[in-house]
Amino acid sequence: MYKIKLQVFEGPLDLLLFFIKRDEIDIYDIPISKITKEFVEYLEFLKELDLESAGDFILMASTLMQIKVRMLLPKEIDEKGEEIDPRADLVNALLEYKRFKEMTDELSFFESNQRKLNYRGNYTHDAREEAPELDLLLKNVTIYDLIKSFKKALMERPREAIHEIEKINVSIEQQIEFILNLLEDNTELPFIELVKDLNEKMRIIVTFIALLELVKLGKIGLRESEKFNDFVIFGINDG
Amino acid sequence: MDKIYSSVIEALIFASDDPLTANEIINAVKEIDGEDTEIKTADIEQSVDELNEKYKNSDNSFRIIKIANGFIFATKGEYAKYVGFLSHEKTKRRLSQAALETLSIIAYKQPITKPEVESIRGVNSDYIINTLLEKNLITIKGRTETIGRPLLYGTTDEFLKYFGLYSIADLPKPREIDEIMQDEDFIEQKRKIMMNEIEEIIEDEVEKESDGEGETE
Amino acid sequence: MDKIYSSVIEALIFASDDPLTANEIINAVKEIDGEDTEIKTADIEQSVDELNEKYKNSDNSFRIIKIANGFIFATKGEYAKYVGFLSHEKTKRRLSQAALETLSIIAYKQPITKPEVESIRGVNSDYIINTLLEKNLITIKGRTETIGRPLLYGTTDEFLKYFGLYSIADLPKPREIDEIMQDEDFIEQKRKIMMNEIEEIIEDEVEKESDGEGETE
Repeated sequence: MYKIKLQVFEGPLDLLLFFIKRDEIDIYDIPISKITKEFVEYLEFLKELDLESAGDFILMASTLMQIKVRMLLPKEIDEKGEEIDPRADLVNALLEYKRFKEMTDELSFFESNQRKLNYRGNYTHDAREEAPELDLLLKNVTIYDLIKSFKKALMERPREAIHEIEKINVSIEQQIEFILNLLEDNTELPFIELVKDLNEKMRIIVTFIALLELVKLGKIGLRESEKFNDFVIFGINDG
Repeated sequence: MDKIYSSVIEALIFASDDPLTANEIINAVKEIDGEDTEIKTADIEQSVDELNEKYKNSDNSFRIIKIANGFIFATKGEYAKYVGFLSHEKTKRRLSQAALETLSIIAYKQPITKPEVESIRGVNSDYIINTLLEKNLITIKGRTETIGRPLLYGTTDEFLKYFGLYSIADLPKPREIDEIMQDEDFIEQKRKIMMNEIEEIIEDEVEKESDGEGETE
Repeated sequence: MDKIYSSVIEALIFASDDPLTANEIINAVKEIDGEDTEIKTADIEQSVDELNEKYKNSDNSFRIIKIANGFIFATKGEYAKYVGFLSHEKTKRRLSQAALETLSIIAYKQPITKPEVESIRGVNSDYIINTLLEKNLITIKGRTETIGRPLLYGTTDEFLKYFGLYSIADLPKPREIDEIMQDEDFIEQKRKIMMNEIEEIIEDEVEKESDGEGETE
């Protein structure tokens, strides 16, 4: 077996190109039997290493063997009456792959050049006037960002899944009663206080909707609380 | 100190993520050009002064300032309006993670109510839903028949246009998402299964092959 | 365009952490100084050229480069070793051969599906495509209309920035197949790569040295 560094080969096409170059083979006249034999030998070696890409090498070995079998059979003829070379597809695949392999070197060159440059590192003291209101727009956000967010949202969602929520028996009417009862004992009630014993998210949400309903009906009022992220509920007497 | 170090000092201060002290500059220069390089703290100070003099004479809109024992570049105050407007624009244009998350939930689960979005996100989403409505990325699609009859939200044509989608059905399916985001182990697993299958095929081939071999060669 | 805008343009580009497009500059200027301000794309280009001329004459260690559809300040290559010593983040790993190979296929054939990439490479590319998505070098661009409607991938602005390209059109064209047949060796290319490798070794050495330094101090 040849002393070939394994990581050199990105895949079966890469390996075939190596054989072709090493043996100065005419790419349009590949000796399939010889190449297949070498390829399969390499494959044995590769299987021992249990390499991630072994499957793709095995697939190529199978293709090579099919070509070999077809080479032994009488020549097939295409619609123009010309002989079909069973190797044609493989040759095209090799050439196409080679085109991009060359570009890999070009990209690597660009990468090297770019790595020598350094951008500015510290923007903290640039004089800038604060601009007013802030809103959001899309820029450079792609579908990938969107689905990543979706996956993250679903994975990190709170324990109460939707099917559980459906089981929670709570209505806005019930929660209206609940709020009004509490307000009979307290003149004022912070929202946090109101929901602190409500365990399910859905119950809190329904309670919140009930609050809004009561505000709409003019039965309660809301005002800001001194505490951050809270507000105070107070009852309004009819008449 | 060699004149050339003026440019090196400039490059170092320019590219540093933190305010750079004279000592750090000296260390870097000595590391690259040898311990015996003649460069002292006073040289750095002098170079920075000279550089600033140069920026002033060339009407450059930036200069080096000294803060917290280090040097950093900063643009001058007279451009604050322009620079401020621009960084404001940039912040505006980056859809925040929270907005993106909300948008993705609405896109996949539409039509969906605000309480449902909130139950997935676990946080109040009023502000974000309003922003998305304002930006015309989502719209009201109707009301549910359930208690309180909450509004239903869905995505707009603007949303499709932005993401280059023909219809909402073009969004990657959950199966595809899993495939794209799966971890290395999973891929490895899948490959091993595939490899076994191909190996069986190939063994058959080799058998057939060796049968035919003897006849022709 | 007034002479004064040259300084504004300089300040704006200097203060931006991302390549700034001519349009963004024009918008900022018009926003601050009024819609009727006379400033066109060609003015920006000209100003940048003049500024760069000035930096060259004053031996500044940085200049404005055109990259990812915009302008950004960057140090000249000759200071890389000094800056690299100070900032280890900047000597981060290069992309693997597999990643570069996959990127070149996607860059030239975009929008392209994963099966198409795999058929050119001859290897399963799940993991590589995941990695490139994660690095924001490629993204999902929609779906094909063919059977199974697979997702389409294309390159991002980050891709342009990573390789120092102004636009995707700046990529050298892959050679035609018959050209590949003519000269197998592609001598010039080999030379370039070899030079890169040598630099790479030097970079590694510098890094190793500086790592060692940290331990002893």
